[in-house]
Amino acid sequence: MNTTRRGILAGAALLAPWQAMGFEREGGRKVLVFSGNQAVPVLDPHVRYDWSTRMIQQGVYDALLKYVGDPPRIVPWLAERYEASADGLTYTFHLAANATFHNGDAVDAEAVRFSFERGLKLNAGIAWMLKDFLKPEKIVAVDARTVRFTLERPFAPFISYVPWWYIVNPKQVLANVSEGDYGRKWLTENAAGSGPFKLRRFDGNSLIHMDTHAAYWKGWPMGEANRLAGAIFRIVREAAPRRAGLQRREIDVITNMSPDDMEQLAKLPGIRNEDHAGFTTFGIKFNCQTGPTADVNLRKAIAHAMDYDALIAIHNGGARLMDSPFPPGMESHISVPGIPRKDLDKAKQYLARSRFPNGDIELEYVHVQGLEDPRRIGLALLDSLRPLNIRLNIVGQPWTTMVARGSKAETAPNMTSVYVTPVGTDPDTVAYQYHRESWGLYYGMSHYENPEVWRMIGEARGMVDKPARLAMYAEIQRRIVADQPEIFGMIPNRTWAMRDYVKGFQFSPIRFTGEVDLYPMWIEA
Amino acid sequence: MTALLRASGLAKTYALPRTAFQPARQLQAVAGVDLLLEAGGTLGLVGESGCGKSTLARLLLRLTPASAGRIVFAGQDITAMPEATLRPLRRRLQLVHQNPGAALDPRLTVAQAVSEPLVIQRLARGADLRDRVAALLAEVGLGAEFLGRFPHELSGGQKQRVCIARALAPEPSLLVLDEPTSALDVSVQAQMLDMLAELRERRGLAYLFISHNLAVVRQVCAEVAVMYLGRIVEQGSAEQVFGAPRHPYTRALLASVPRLGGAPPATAPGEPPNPAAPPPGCPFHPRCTMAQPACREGVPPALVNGLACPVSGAG
Amino acid sequence: MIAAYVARRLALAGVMLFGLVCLTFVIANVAPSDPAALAAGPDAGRSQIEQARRDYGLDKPLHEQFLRYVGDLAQGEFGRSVATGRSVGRDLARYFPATLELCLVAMSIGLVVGIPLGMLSALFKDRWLDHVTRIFAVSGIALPPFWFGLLLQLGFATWLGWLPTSGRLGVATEPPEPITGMLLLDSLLRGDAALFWESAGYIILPALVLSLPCLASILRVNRSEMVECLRADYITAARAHGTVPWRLVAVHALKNAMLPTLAIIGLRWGWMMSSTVLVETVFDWPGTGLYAVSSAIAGDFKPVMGVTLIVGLNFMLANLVVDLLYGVLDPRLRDA
Amino acid sequence: MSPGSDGRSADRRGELNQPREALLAIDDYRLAFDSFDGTAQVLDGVSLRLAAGETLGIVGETGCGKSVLARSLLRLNPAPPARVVSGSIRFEGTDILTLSEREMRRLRGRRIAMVFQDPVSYLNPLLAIGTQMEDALRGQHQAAGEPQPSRAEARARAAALLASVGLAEPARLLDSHPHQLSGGMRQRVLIAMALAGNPALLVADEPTTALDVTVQAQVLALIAGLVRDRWLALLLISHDLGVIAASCARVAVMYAGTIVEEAATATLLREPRHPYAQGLLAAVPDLDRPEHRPRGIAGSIPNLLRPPTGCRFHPRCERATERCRVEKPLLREVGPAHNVACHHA
Amino acid sequence: MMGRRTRLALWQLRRSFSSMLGLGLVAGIVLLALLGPWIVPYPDDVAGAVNISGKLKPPSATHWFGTDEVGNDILTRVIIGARLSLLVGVGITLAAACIGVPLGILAGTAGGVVREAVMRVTDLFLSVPGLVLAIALVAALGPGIVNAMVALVLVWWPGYVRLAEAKALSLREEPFIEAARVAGASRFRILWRHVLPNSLSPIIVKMSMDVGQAILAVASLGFLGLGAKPPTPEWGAMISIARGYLPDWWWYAICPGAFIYASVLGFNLLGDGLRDILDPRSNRG
Repeated sequence: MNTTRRGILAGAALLAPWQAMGFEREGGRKVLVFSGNQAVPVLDPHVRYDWSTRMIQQGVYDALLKYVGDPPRIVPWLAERYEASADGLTYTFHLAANATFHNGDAVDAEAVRFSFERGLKLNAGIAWMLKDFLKPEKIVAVDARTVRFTLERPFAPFISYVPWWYIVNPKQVLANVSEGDYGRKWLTENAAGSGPFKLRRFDGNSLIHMDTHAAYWKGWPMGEANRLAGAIFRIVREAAPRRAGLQRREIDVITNMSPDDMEQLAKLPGIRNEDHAGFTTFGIKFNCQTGPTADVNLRKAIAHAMDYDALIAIHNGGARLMDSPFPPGMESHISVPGIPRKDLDKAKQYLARSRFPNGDIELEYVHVQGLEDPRRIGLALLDSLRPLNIRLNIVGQPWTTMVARGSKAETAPNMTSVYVTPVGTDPDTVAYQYHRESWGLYYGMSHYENPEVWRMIGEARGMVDKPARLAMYAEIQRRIVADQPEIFGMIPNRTWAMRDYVKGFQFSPIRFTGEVDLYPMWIEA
Repeated sequence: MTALLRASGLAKTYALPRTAFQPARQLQAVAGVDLLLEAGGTLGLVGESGCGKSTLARLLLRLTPASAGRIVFAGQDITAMPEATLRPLRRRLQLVHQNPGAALDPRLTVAQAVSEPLVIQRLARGADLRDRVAALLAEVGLGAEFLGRFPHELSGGQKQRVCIARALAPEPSLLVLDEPTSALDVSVQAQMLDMLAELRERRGLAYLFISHNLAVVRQVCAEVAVMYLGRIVEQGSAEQVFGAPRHPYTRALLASVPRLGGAPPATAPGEPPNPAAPPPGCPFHPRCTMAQPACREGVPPALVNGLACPVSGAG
Repeated sequence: MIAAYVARRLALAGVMLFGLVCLTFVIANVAPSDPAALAAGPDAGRSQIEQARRDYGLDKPLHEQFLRYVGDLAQGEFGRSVATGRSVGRDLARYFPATLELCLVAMSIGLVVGIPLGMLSALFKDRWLDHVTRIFAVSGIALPPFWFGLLLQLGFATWLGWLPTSGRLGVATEPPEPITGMLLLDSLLRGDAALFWESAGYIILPALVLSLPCLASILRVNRSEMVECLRADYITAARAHGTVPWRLVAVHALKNAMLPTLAIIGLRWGWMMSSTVLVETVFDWPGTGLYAVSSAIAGDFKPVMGVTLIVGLNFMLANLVVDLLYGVLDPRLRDA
Repeated sequence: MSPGSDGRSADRRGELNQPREALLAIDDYRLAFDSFDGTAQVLDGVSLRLAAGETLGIVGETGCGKSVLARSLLRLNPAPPARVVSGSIRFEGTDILTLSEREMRRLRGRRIAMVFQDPVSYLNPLLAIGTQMEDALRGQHQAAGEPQPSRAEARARAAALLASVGLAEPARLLDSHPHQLSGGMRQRVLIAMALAGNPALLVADEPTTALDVTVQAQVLALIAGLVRDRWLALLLISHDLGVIAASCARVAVMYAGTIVEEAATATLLREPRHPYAQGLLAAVPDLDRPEHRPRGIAGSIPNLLRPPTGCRFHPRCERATERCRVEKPLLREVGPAHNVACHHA
Repeated sequence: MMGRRTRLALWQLRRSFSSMLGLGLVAGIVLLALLGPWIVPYPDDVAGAVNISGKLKPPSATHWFGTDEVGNDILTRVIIGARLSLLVGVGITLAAACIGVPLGILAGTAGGVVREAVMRVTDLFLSVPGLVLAIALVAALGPGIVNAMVALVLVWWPGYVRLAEAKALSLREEPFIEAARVAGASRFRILWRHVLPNSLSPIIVKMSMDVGQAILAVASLGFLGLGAKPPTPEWGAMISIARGYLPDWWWYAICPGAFIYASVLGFNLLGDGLRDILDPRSNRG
């Protein structure tokens, strides 16, 4: 039975309990309440990831390495250290001696091997990261604390993906296999990890309650005295109640608030906003193969007509314009000179050179249904295109429909607005979106065609020589911008609002939109 | 005289709707009725409510299909005749309803209502149609000012006159009058009876006159059939049936009618049974003072020489 | 007799449900969408998408998918959501009690307020009480529930702070392990008064918004039926015989007026289940309505089909119950 | 303005008074119904006397106001649209038009009872016969300020009442619902309910119209027996002269809201004086004399929104003169206890 | 000279406060819809002019109901929204009636297999949670006002089948229909000349109420993000967006909602009044 608030509730029926209460307590320790809008339907770390899911996964599981900080760094975690062979094919990880799963089992090499094997064989969620380069049988538990991975061919981004491969306890998983599902069913709502938090209650659609693991092998950075009792992730779909909860101190941290909300929250006492540039890019992908936008001049005309200031204004200033296909902060990012900015004259010049010198066409702009910012950006684009005599048909569609349409150049919309968050810090993560192999996937909806760029992308991902690789990526960025397969939009800031007694918040742009690392957080009061 | 309408073994069984609380049941509304009506003849059908006389009328008019039996009208078997073939015959077989208020479409004017049969049967059009409608109205005693009126602007008697005019329009040879005066006041009823008599004389119509009012039937009809629980129990000339009733039911019926200045009516015991659950044997036996043990079982007695009562007939 | 009737009605409901299955299946498959892409996740490559397609049986021809779906349904399985990979049946088991609780409370409000108000309105026909009540009744049907809900949130939660904005329980309260899944009932079963009051506080606003159209319908029908019944001959007769006025109204007339009211209650029950879609969205109520909307918007149709079936079944059962209640109320239906 | 307005009719009232103390005395009762189309003068100066134990029939055609008059005695006409224009209805000496609803309830059922036309619609279809009877019985006691009998007592009395109207197995009947009863039984139940409070006056509004002729005879016999045994005053409303002839010693003929003739039944049947009464009698077909051709009355009943001036019958009357058009004839005695409202009678 | 019926109808309408209120509201909405483009203060804001700097302004003399999230005048968009709502409401109702009424009359008069088939399909659609089905359909077809209308018509027509069937069934028993049969009228003639005209009153009453309900339903879909595409001004969609700006910018949600309420209320009250006049015995929730 939980907690202080209920006691008060019993006394005052309706009026009292929603007044200011202060944070949750459990015994002498505090419980951090975090609230966002997105559910956690499947906790299985090898099946699914998105910001909310991964936040919980990061809480209950550990990986060999971990991303921290801004700019993101990869630090040792379950693995104390690793070595890569000079040919870039073999990676050897040495595990920490004291790491244990929540049930006391040691985190050994076999657990690591099993987890990678499971991730690859399930072929879902994270599998795409390594699937083409790593075969399950090439993962070897050399001894209890050493694991060796042998890649099929050199793959530079390998290390940048390892932090997302969480290690599960094979004993627990195998004990809960049903119908040869690799424990998939069981892990949907249960955890078998070694992370700083233990799962206490999982109701992926409303509430996830985790307890801190007092005996966490890595210890607690805020010191045992300040360690939380646990953390609660509350799913509150609407912004208003999230905000109200924060104001009433029922919730300690909220995310997924509109820029306007954030502006209002900033004015309130006792509340602090965290506002950081992330890696998520917003772009409007042109269909480069079919329809009017197959004409590069039209694409350039549109890109020069776009009101980029509006992108920033919509976010109340909480965004940066992209100056390259790569987000700033990513290795090898350069600021590409001549990336389009609003310039109506130029736009008209390009238009004049296109197949539609007088405009008079209607283009379709598709965004994911229910997303507010892309809709508003669509409106801004619609307004921007009016001088070119181009009409815009703004359509919100379900993800499934949008992806289905984008899978073929014939059906892909003229323009599709897409947010892309790179999963790793390696430039290949972004560059590969422009490769032929990405055609038809949501980030490849532009069906961008440039064999030379494809060749360079393919070559760069296997390069071991770092400076050469960086130069290659600089060139790739320049060439992509020149082809204008999309309107390079902006990078919205990631925002959280929290009570000012919340301490230990660490931002890392590599994490997803609302995702935070709960491990270092605590409450000071 | 020739038989205009002949029905033999006519029967109608309704299936009562099944509900949550009841099994499906059947209701025998008309059972084995034989009828004969000659051209220009008048047959009265009397009986209490629920005895099946209105159902019988609907059967004869082919407004509802018969469950058994045959109907021959003007020499043609119409029992199962397709509606399209029947249509031309319909003009010779018309109906006047009990409730004139409901028998007129509230949205049609008098002229429209009266002209409908003529239009349908393609008997008249244009000016001819107008003339004939006016003439028909005149025949039932309504002036041309009624042509444009709607039913709700008419009195009960006027509505019934319109209904009669409408029924006369296709120049029928048989008029089925289903309680034509029961919704009318007695002073209006008298006018209506007068008019019906006059029309019959002038047009040589045959009447099947259905009524629960014995005095009215006696006024109008030469032949009378008495119905009880779906069967004809007595049939004969009006003089014979009213003057020397033979069936115990007919007697009870006649004795029950209150007379002006006479003694209070005599009472027969009991009430007509539920047609869905008729008693075995003679349907009248539970109320009959003459009932013998034999009356209480077996099939209902058949109509022999216009009488369906072996006991009373024998005695 | 009743058992046979119920059995027949249930069989009919079965046929209707099959029709519903066909209908929803057609709707779910008219769109040019690719559920496998959703199932595989945003960053998945082709191989993962194909894997997901096989996992979910989406690679099979449509008629085979349909047969499989029907077969699953026969075993009580509603398939899996492509967005979450979870069993729709289990999701429904979790969400439906919340919706049912909301609807039951809303219906109770509708009955408790609607019937007496309808009676009063009929008694004071064409007086100010009647006019106010009638405008109120029409408003109940005319108020957009999503808007009215927002207004109530604004007024009672944000400005006055008397009631919580949304959700089913406070963020700090851990929902108890479900017994029936209906919090009010569960808390009573457990004897947990604090939980009861808390969940009551959360259910008030959504139930109120949901109940309004239903309340209004009940009120309107009850009013006009009462007006008719109070005019009926048997009321005149009972008055002439000296029956006490309150019994005349509250028993003699009301019992007759309840028959059509019952019919509208049955209809409104079905309608209410449908409009939970809006109310649950506004109040973030974790029930089938919200589940259906969020799934539909994501292009995830198995949950939508599941909700449609459950709600349709519920509606059919409600109609059956209404028909049986008719029999209880009306002796004419019981025997000949 | 009709010349037969209040002042003069008041003068005449004295002549009308019967020597016997009247149980019911209606004087110049006028009732109007207000509607969109205007005001209908439904009852236009009705005056009647009824002594205890006396039987009076009121005969008239559709819309003549006879049912409205019957309901007035229990104040059952819904108001609005009904509106009393003038006159009084004195029952046992008190003018019931001045009583409060509460006082009126004391009369209903206990002193004045009513039997209605269509026994189907006048019984509540959803309530058991017993419940309806008990409610009536208890209600009567409550209105009188007496302690209410218990349900069981009320039930016992209800059973006795049912038995008294010739219904077998009263206990079982109490548990049945109206639809399980035949038409005749229903009417008997309604009569039993009317008798529940031991009334002095029984108002029967077309009590047999909805019944078959064989059942009608039974019900008429029952009413006649009750009137005799309980010394009830009976006001029987019917359109059927035959029914009235079988039940009532005296008869009043109504036409368009007025009483045009009043006499002993035998007298009226033998020598009706008012042209309308004569017409009515001539219109009735006689079962025993088929050679007698019924004659109708020309024209139709007047629209009471715009009633004819003077004598309301004058547009249909063969004997009408200019005087009939202008002056409303008042009831005057033309023989012993025989009153006629006609200038020419 | 008007007939008595017409005068009676007008009298009844005038006498009833609520009917007059309904008439007034409907007239107001229709007027706004007709005159919209000429009377709105900021006609440019209808087609999606973006003025981010002027966004989310509170009500003022220049913007009576404030501005929205891209700086458009809310009042302007709400007034123009009346056209769409009215058009859609009337369109859905007409389409549903055009499908439902003939089917219902057919089912009511035909009987037998035809009736069974029509009524079973109708029952099927009636037992479907209407809004859920519409949402599924729009989600499948893609949002847009036409798809929303198609979806709503699909869930709306069965109501008319039910009504028309019930009416036709009761009319079938009417003596005047029998009289037409006796006259030899064909089935079609009976349907067209007698059944249909006599069924119209309750249908008209239902339609007048349904216009309001259809407006509400479209707004509901709009609210769920399944209605008109931006920048088309649609009330439900506006509230949906406005919801994201509660509670600080609360006026944004008030105005479109009030208009939905007013128009639905108007059509319902008018329908109520019409029912009292045309179809006094009927009774619908």
